[in-house]
Amino acid sequence: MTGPASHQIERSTLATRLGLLAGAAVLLALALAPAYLGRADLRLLGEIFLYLSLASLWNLLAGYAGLVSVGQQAFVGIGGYLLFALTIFGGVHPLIALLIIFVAGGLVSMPIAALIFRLRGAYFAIGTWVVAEVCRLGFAQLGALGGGSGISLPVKVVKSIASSRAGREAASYWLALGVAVLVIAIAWLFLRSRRGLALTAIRDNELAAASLGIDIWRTKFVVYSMVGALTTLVGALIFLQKLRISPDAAFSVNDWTAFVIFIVVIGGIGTLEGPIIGTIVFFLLRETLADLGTIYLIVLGIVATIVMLFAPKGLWGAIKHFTGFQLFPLGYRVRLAKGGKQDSASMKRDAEG
Amino acid sequence: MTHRSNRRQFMAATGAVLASPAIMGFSRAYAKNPTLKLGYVSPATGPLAGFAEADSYIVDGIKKVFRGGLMNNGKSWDVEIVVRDSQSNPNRAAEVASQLILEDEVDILLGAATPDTTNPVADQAELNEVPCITTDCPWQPYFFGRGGNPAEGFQHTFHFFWGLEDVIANFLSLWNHDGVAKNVGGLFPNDADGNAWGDAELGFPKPLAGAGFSLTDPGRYQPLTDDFSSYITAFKNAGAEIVTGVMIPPDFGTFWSQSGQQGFKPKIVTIGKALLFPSTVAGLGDRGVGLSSEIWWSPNHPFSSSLTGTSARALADGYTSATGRPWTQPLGFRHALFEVVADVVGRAADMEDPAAIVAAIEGTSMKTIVGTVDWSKGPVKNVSKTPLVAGQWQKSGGALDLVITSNDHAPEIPVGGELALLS
Amino acid sequence: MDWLNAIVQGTLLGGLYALFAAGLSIIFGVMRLVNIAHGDLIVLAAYLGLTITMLLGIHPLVALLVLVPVMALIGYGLQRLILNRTLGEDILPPLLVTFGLSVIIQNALLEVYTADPQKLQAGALEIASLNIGGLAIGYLPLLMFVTAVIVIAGLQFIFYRTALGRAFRAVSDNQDIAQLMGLNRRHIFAVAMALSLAVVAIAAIFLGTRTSFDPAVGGGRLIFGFEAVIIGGLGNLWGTLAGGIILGVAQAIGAQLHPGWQILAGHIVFLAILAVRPRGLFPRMDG
Amino acid sequence: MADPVLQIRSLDAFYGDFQALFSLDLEVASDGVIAIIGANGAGKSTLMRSISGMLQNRPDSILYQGEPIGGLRADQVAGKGIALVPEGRQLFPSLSVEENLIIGGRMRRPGPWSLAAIYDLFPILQERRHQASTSLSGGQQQMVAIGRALMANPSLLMFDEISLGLAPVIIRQIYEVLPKIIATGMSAIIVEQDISKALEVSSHVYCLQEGRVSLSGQSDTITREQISEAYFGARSDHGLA
Repeated sequence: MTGPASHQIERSTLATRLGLLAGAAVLLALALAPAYLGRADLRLLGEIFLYLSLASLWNLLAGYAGLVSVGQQAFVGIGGYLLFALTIFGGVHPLIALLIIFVAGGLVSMPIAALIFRLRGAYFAIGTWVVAEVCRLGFAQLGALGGGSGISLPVKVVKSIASSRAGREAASYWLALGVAVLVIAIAWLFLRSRRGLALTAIRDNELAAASLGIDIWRTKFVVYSMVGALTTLVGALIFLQKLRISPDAAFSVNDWTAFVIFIVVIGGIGTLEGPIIGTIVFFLLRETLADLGTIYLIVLGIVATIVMLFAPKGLWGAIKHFTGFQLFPLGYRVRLAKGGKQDSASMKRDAEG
Repeated sequence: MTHRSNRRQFMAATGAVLASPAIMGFSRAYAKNPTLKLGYVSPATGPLAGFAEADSYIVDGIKKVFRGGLMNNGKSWDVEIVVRDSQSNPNRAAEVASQLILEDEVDILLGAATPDTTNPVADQAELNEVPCITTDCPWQPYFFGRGGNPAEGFQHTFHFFWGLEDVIANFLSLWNHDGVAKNVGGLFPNDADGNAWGDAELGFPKPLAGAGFSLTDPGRYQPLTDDFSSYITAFKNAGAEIVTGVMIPPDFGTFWSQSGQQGFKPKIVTIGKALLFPSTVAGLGDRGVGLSSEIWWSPNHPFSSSLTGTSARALADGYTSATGRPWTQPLGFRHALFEVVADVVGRAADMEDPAAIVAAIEGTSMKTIVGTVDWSKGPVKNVSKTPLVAGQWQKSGGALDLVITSNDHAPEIPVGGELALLS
Repeated sequence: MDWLNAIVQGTLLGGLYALFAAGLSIIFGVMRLVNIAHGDLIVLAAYLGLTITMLLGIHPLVALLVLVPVMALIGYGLQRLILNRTLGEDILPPLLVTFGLSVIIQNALLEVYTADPQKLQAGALEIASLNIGGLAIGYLPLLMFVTAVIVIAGLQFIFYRTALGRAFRAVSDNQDIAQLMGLNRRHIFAVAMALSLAVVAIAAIFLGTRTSFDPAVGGGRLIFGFEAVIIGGLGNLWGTLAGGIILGVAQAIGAQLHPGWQILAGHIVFLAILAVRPRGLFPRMDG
Repeated sequence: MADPVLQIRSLDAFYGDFQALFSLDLEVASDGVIAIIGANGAGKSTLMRSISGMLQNRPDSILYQGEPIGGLRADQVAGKGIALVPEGRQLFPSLSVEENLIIGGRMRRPGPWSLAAIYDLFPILQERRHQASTSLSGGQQQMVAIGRALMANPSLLMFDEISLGLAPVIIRQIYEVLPKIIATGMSAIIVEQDISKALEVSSHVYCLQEGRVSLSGQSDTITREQISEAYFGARSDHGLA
């Protein structure tokens, strides 16, 4: 049973490799979408990608690092406002502004982390929310950015991205697609890295992880700042589409956190695939029911509640439970050489922990 | 040449028709009559829902009127109205506006009720080059709030309502009352309306000073504040006898009961927005009687509909008998919005061309149930003003009624009584 | 004088915040439940209170006799049917489910009661005031403050002097071992939620008498409640009252400096306190 | 022989998908004392959790006074007169010493044990009764834990690893009072790592290994070799210390 020749350790199964192949094909098809999809569909897909990014980022934070934040709208809003400030007052080209915003988001998240990492569990959640409220009220005091009234992005700023409307729409679509791919790729690579492994160890057992010499604070800090930077970038893209920003819209806990939590939980928290499924379900619901007004929101609340109560690992958790399939291989499976007993369960360290 | 035909040709050519949800709109080319698609965004749910409470009554009525189609250049156009809820959320307003433009491919975008709806809707229309008409938001927060430049204006977006200068003028004539010191306390929140009303250049401060009133304005408070003691103290110290502002109902409720508790007794209280709806004022009980407000529209307005000939009184009565609810001011403006659309369709040179529709909107000059709408006479480009009066909530025979007490700036609207002081 | 007035009014406002927070404090202390729907439950109770006053033609304060038991019953049912299933090590399930509840309650209220702002009529009580050395103190805020003190004292008594309170603390300390004492934690939790919503009923009547409300105003007040609980420290109801007063006074002082800083000042004081004392000022239990 | 107070019949216990006990049989005679020994992970704590209702199983796999209780919740089991002194004492930190005792007696079952009787048995607790339970020494905390269980006036009292982490002198004191307590009329299950202590106070001993009973017999006749074998499995050649 021992000895190097009798088994090999691998991450992927055949199904996973096929899945990745299919994923690559889908990605290619999505990248070429501006060539064959209409404006409305592009716009909707763009919005879907941005929500997918927010959901994946929140999932990284809560599902992997155990940092349940209800204040991610702070970063979305800061991203949006920075975009407006840089392009309107700084005269910066929007695409360059995005790079600056990404860096700025990381920088802003660090002092916030230093403050709120002193809090645990529910205190942490409430603390993040208060920080976001402080941002909302703070930006409401900035008269130059419209104060509480809000401010519109001049059409000429939008037009500086591309001169033709089709070009703008394609650019805006690719930006959204790009950031979604970037977020998912970063999350995947990160979780496969040393720090990512440490993160999973922390989630599974903080005490044990500490005894293994993992610096918990530092690991969480890195995740929080990374997620902060990316969320800020996503926020800038969101308001590049909305064209108008006001404190209540920018720092809306419902739009940028509650719905995102719904998405992640419905899809399956703690998996990379969950947010994708959740985003699809969320938009299916929205596109079919949103005209019903209050009824739509009631249905959304009920669906999220039911999933949490009866399928706490979400839809993807249920799919994985029945099929064992995973799209993004994170776990190791031990495959024994022929004649060996097939026993992957004991050594599998899959994403579910 | 429109984006729509562009896309259609392209899709037909590539055979990607089936892949697109827009297939529903595609059938139009084959229909007997062409269809005009109107998209309408309003806050049906959420904190602003009061502004949209009459919407479904109006839209249902308008659909009946439009059933026979609208004539354009001798051709009858079917009209389809797509209503979307902004959920009182500017994010959502922008989203549904863009959906209406891109997905439903509406020909004209309409929007109403407060800057939180009109501005994101108009912004989306301007960027996507779709004709857009909005109402029910003073024009300054609409125009300057969107970064408008009076010299240039906007290309595709139009608005009709009154402006701050009208509300100021009306309030001033309301306040020119014997036995009331010309000493005003201002309550302006840090939101689009409050910042516009309190703006040093465009808002209340300058005209008030010009008319010999002194204004105590401690600053912009955050909406949904739980304590107005600092304001009350400042007003008391300044000896204010008049209070004004533009508030949401919960904030005014807090301020008004704290005023009572802390012994602040102004003689006139004239507040925008919070006192529009009868239900809000009724909720204040006896403390609601005698409060005053701007009046954009009432059943006593001597106007009638260009579409149906219905008088203001008949429109309000129809609403009350159909829903059992008292009339509200947005009622007239919702109706007028569709009056303008019908008028524009009648005059547009080419309904397939957004530029022609825009030209027709620019050329509008008509009498509606809320007064004259004429974009050539606006204070700035893209804005047309409707008449404004002011009045007071008075009790007559046990029922609260909003009585017009000042018509200095729109004499065609008759006054119904005199302003009574609160104390 | 202006400053003194600001502090007095801020303290009285703190009473309202403490009433919002007391219900949260109970369930947070007993079962670490972060109830995002708390604010919406207050608004629900205000609407029920309105319906009761309209139907029976009684004063809002008298309506409490009906409203308190009704809300307690709702609380018991809510906990046993839904929230008990979410409790465990992870704070996310209760957070999400109460988020969902918040959305459901808000929109259901909109369906039933429309968006019209409503207000409870308390007659002359609303504006009557007491004059102490030039300071006008309204009877209503005073009554609110005194009620908050009585409610907090009552809860503190229940928590630390009665068999029910022992059961609360035992379950809070260690659910498994408490079960071994014959305590059914599902029942204990439901009783805690019933108590919490009984306090919500009281808070709702004062909120609804104080100013007008509509289905959307709940969420905005929620965060002050959480802040008061956390400032005060887990398991300490007097701490919750202190937390409410600290917030109220911070807001009043902020407003005196500049109206725009009113709410901001409360949040900043909260963050400052947590930066120095991450468990709050007077914790009596471990999180 | 009188009917047994507790009968366990082919008990399978699971944590999710993981099976911790396999078809386990066990019996406690009325007024009998049994000891359960076994290595870490053998399933002793799972057995305690199963009997006390903290872990739920097939109802008829555990019969208490002839009644199936395997499917009951812990609070229901407690109501029937089964009490547990949990491993690691697990006092309620926010309750005072006396409150810890009182809450143990909240079922109000009739019997000899009351606050006064507990203070009689452990006088030091009376002195410390208003202190926070966490301020006591380990031995005193164990006294509170035992007192808390006794306050329920149980018919079956279970001790889970009561000597774990305590000084030898304290362990000796506790084992001195144990027979006195049991003599007031109850059956007992003692889970213990210290085999000689376990054999000393019990009449019957069960040894668990990997979730199964590997040995059972009279405490006074069983041999060290048998235990050693039952502890480590058949192939073991280790002796016991």
